[in-house]
Amino acid sequence: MNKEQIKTAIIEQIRIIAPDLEYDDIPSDENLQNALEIDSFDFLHLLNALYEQLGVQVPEADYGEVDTLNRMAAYFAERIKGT
Amino acid sequence: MDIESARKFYSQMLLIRRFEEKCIELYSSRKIRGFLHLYIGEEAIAVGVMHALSAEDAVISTYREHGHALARGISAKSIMAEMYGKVEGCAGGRGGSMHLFDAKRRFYGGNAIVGGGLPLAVGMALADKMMKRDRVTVCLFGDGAVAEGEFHESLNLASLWQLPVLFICENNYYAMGTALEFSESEVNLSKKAAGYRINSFQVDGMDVTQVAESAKNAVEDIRSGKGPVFLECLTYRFRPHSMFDAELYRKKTEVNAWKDKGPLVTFKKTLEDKGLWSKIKAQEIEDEITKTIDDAVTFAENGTLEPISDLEKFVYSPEEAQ
Amino acid sequence: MSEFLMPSLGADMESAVLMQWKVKVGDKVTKGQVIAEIETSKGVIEIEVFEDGIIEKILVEPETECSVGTPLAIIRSDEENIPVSSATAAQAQTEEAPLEKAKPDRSKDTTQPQRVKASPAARKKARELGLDLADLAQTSDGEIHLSRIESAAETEFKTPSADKMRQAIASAMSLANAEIPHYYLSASINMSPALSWLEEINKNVTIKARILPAAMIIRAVVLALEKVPELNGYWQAGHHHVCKEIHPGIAIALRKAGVITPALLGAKDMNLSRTMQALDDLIMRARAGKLRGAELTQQSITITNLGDLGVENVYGVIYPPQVALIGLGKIIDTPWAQENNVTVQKVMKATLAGDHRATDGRTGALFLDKFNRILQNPKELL
Amino acid sequence: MKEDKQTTYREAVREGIRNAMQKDDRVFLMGEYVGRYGGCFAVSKGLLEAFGNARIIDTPLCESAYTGAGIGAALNGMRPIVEIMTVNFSLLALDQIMNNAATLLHMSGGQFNVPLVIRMSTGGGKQLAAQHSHSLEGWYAHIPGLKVLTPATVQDAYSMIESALNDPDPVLIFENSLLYNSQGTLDTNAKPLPIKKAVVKRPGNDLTILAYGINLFKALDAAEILEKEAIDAEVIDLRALRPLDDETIMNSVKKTHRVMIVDEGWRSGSISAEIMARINEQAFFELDAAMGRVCSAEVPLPYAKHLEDAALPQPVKIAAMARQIMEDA
Repeated sequence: MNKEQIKTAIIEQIRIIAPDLEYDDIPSDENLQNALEIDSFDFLHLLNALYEQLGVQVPEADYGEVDTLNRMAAYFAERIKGT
Repeated sequence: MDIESARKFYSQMLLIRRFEEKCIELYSSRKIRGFLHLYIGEEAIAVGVMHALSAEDAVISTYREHGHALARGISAKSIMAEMYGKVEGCAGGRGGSMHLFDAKRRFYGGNAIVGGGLPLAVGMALADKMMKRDRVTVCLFGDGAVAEGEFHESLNLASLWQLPVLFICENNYYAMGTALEFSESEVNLSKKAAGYRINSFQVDGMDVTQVAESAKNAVEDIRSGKGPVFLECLTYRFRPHSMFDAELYRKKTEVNAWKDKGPLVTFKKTLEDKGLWSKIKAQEIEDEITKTIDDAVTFAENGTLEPISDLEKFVYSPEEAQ
Repeated sequence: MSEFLMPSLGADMESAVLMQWKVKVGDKVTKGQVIAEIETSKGVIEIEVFEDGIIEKILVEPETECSVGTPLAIIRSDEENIPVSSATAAQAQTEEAPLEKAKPDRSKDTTQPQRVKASPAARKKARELGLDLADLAQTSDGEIHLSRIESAAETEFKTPSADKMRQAIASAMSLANAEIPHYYLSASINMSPALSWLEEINKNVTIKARILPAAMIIRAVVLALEKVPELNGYWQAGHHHVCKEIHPGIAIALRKAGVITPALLGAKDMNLSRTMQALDDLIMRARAGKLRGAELTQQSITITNLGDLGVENVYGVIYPPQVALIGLGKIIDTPWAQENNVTVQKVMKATLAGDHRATDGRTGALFLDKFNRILQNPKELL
Repeated sequence: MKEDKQTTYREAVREGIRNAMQKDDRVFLMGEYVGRYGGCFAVSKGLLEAFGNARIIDTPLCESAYTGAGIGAALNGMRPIVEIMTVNFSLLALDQIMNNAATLLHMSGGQFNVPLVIRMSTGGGKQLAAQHSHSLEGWYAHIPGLKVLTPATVQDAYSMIESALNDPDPVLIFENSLLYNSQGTLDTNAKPLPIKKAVVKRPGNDLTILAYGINLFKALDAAEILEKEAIDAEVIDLRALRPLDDETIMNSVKKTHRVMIVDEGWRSGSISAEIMARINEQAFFELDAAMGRVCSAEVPLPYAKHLEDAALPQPVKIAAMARQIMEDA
C-alpha cells in the first residue's frame, strides 16, 4: 500500500468514527484533533480502526508523529513497508 | 359345566365374534376410522378371565380390547358409539377403539402404548394392598409387551411387594409383523415371569373352560395373599394385526390350521361331547346377537357429536374441584 | 340389490388395484366370504363380502385401479326384492363443523389513560423524525402504526432538536447564576508521574485496552469524592442532601449540537479499565442519541474536561440542584519548582466551583488536596 | 402461634410431606432411596422411622414402573407422592407422565382423575456434566393436563406440597438441587397461596424481570447491581410454569413497559419463549423495548466449573441484558 492509498484509508476511517463531521475535505497538514473537533476518545478509535485495518499499532509516545493527516500517512507507510 | 354357564360362555364369545365382524364392514365403509385391532380368534381369553372377576375387581387392557370390554359387561351400544366418535360412546367419543373406559365397571381403559398399562396395574394393586381392600387388578397384554422394559420393571415390583395383580399374557405368537421367535430369546413366556418368582402358568387360550378354570384359581390364590399370578394364554388372531396389513409375515396355511381349533369350534365340540350343544339353543343366541349388534349400529348412527365448545373440558378438573 | 364397494383399509389408503375376482356372475356368496384380491401399497389383501347373496354383475375388470368406495360388483340378496337392511349409502359421518376462527385473545388493554398505544416501529420512526406521539394520538383513534407517522412527517414541520437542547441549557444556567452563591478554588497538579505511570501500563496492553488520561483523571475525581462526599449531592428546598452513589455528569461535546453532560452511573464501583470502557460507551451513545432517562437526570456532580480544547482555567457554572462542579484544564509543559530546582513538568489546572449554601471553601480545598495526592500515587487508581 | 423459624428448603419439603402424611393416610411417598437411605438429597430422612415401610416405599431403579404405579394408585383412591431423584431420570417415565397421567381424565370423558404429585430435583451448577444437569420443567409445562410448580422459597417448598396434594389432577414439583441448603423463614400455619399465583418479590418501575426457582435469587442479585445504576427492576417469582399467571405478568409489563425473563432451559422452544409469545399477544402496545431473556447456553452442560458458569444464567448476564433493554429505546 503506498502513501496515497493509506491516506484515503485514514480519511475513510475518520468518516466512520465521526459521521456528524461537516468537513468535506479533511485538511492534510493541520492538527487533526483541533481541525475536526475530535476528542481523545475519537482519536483513540481512529488509531484502533487503523490498527485493525493496517496492522500497525501507534504507541502513545509516537502521538506527536501522527498529529496531521500527511504525517500519519507517512508514519504508517514507513511501518507497513518495513514489515 | 351347567347349561347356564355353557350358554353364557358361548353367547359372550359369539357376541365378540359378530361384533368384530361388523367392525370390519363399518371400517371398510369408513364409518369407523383411526386404528382397529380385532380380537377374532382370542375370544375365549376375555370370556374366561372376566368370568373369574367380581364387580369390585379392576381391569386394565390394551388396544385390542373390544373383547375384554364386551366380556366385562360394557354395552355393545356404548362401544360402537365410541368408535363412531359420538358423545354417547363409553369415553365420550374421545378415546375411540383403543381407549374404551367405564368407571362403573372399573374398566381403566385400553392403552395404545405397548406395555403402558402394566405399571398402572401394579399401582392399582399397591393401593388395594395398602388400604387392605380385598380386590384384584387384572392386567391384559400381548406377547409384544414382553419385550418392553416396563414389563420387567412391573413384574419385579409386583413380586417384590407381593401385590394382588393378575397378569394375563395373550400370546398370539406375533407382535404386529414379528413372530415371537424373532423377538424373544426365551419364547416360553411363563418362564420369563417365573424368573421374578411369580406363580406362572400356561394355558390353552382357545379353550374357554381351561382359561376360566385357571383364571378362577389364580384370582383365589391372589385373594388369599399368595401374591401376583402370571397366566400365559396360547392363542392366535385370525385377522391381520390391524385393518391395513397384508400379513406378509405368516402363511395362510398356518392361519387356517388355527381356525380349525378356534375358541367357538373348540367350545362347540366340548358341549357336544357333554351333550349340552343342543340344549343351549345356539340359533336363538345367534339371532339375539344379530339384533344386539344392529341396535348398537343404529344407536351409534343416531349418536350426537360432542360440541366443540367442550374441547377443553376435563383437561383439568372443574375449577371448584381444585 | 346392493353394490359391493372398494373397501377402505386405513386412513392413508386412497385407492387399490383390483387384481383378481374369486367369484363369477351367478355365484352364491355368504357373509365374510373372500370374493376378490386387491393390490395395495402394503401388498395383496383379500377382501370379503358383508352379506349373503348372489353375484348379479361384475363392474370392474381385473388389473384396474379404483379409488376407495368405487362399486366393484352388484349383489342380489337371496330373497329378490327385500330392501337391503344395512344402510349402504355413505352417510357423511362427521359434518365439517365450521372451525370457529380463534379470535386472538385481545384482553381489553387497561392501559393508563395517558399511555399512547403505538407500535415499536411507529415509536422509532417518530423519535427519528422528532414527532411527538402524544399530539399524534389526539388526531388518531386506536393504535398508531408506522403509516400514520410517515404521513404525519410529510405534513408537520419538524422542530430542530439541537435548538431544544440550547434552550434547556440556557434556562438552567440563568437559574444557577441567580440562585447559587458560587465559591471558586483552583490548584495546579503535576501530572507527569501519573501520565508516565499510565504510559507504562498501556505499553503492555494492545491498543484496544489502552486507557486515556481523561479516564484516569475521572477515576481520581471519584476516589477523591469518596473521601470528601459532601460535594457529591444536591441542594433542594433549603436542605443539603449527600448522595450515596456517585454519578458524575461528564461534559461531552456533540460537535454541532453543543455540550451534554450525561451521568456515568455507578462510577464508584468501576475500576480504572471499567471506567474507561463506560466512558467510551457513554460518549458513543451520547453522540448516537441513545442515552437512558436516568443518565440525563441522575447526575450527582459535574466534571468538565475542556482541556481537549486548549482552555487552561475552567470556571464553570454549577448545574442545579448539584452543589459542585469540577473543571479540568489542558495539560501543558510548565516550569515546576521543587526542592529549589526547576524542571519542566506536565501541569494541569483543576478548579472547583462550590455552592456556598451546601459546603464551604475548606471542603473544596480538602477535595483538591485529596485529588492531587491520589494523582501523585496513581497505583491507587487501578 | 406463629411458628416463624429459620429452616432449610430441604427441611421445609420434609415437613410438608410429614404434615400431609399425618393428616391423611391416603398419602404415601414412593421413589428411589427415599426410605432407608433417607433420600438422595436427604429430604425424606427420618420419615421411614416415623411412618414405616408401608408408606415410605423404596423402589428399584424402574422410573417408568414406579411412576406408572403412582398413577395407578392415584386412580385407585390414594394420594401418592412419587419422588423421581432428578429430572434427568424422569425422561424414562415421560411416557407414563404424558400418555397416562396427563391424558386419562380428558380421554376418559371425565371418568378418571389422577390426583398424583411427582417431585423431582432439577437444574445444573454442581459440575455434574450434561446428563445430570438438565432443567426441563419448561418441557413439562408444554403438556395440557399437568400442573408444573417451581418453589423457590422455603415457604413455597413447604406449602406447595399441601396445595399439590389437594389438587385432583397430576402436579409436578421441581426443586432446584442448589436450593436444598438455602435458608428461609417458614410459617407452618400460613395459608398456601393459590397454585396459579405469581408474586412480585421486588417492586420496581423501570423494567420487569420474570424468574422462577433458583433464577429468582439470581434475578434479585441482578436487581441490586442495577439499583446502583439507578435502574429500578421489578422482580416477579412465577412460582408455576403451568398454568402461567398471565394477569400478574401483563400488569407488570403495563407498569414498566420493559420485560425480560430468566430461564435455565435452552432458549429454543423454552418456557421463556412461550412467555414472550404471550406478552406479544396480550401486551404488544405496552412494550417500549424488545423483550429480552437470559437462558442457558444451548450446549450440553460441561463439567469444568468455568464453562458451566459461562453456560448458566448469572446475575451479571441478567444485569447486562437489563441495561441493554433500558438502552434499547
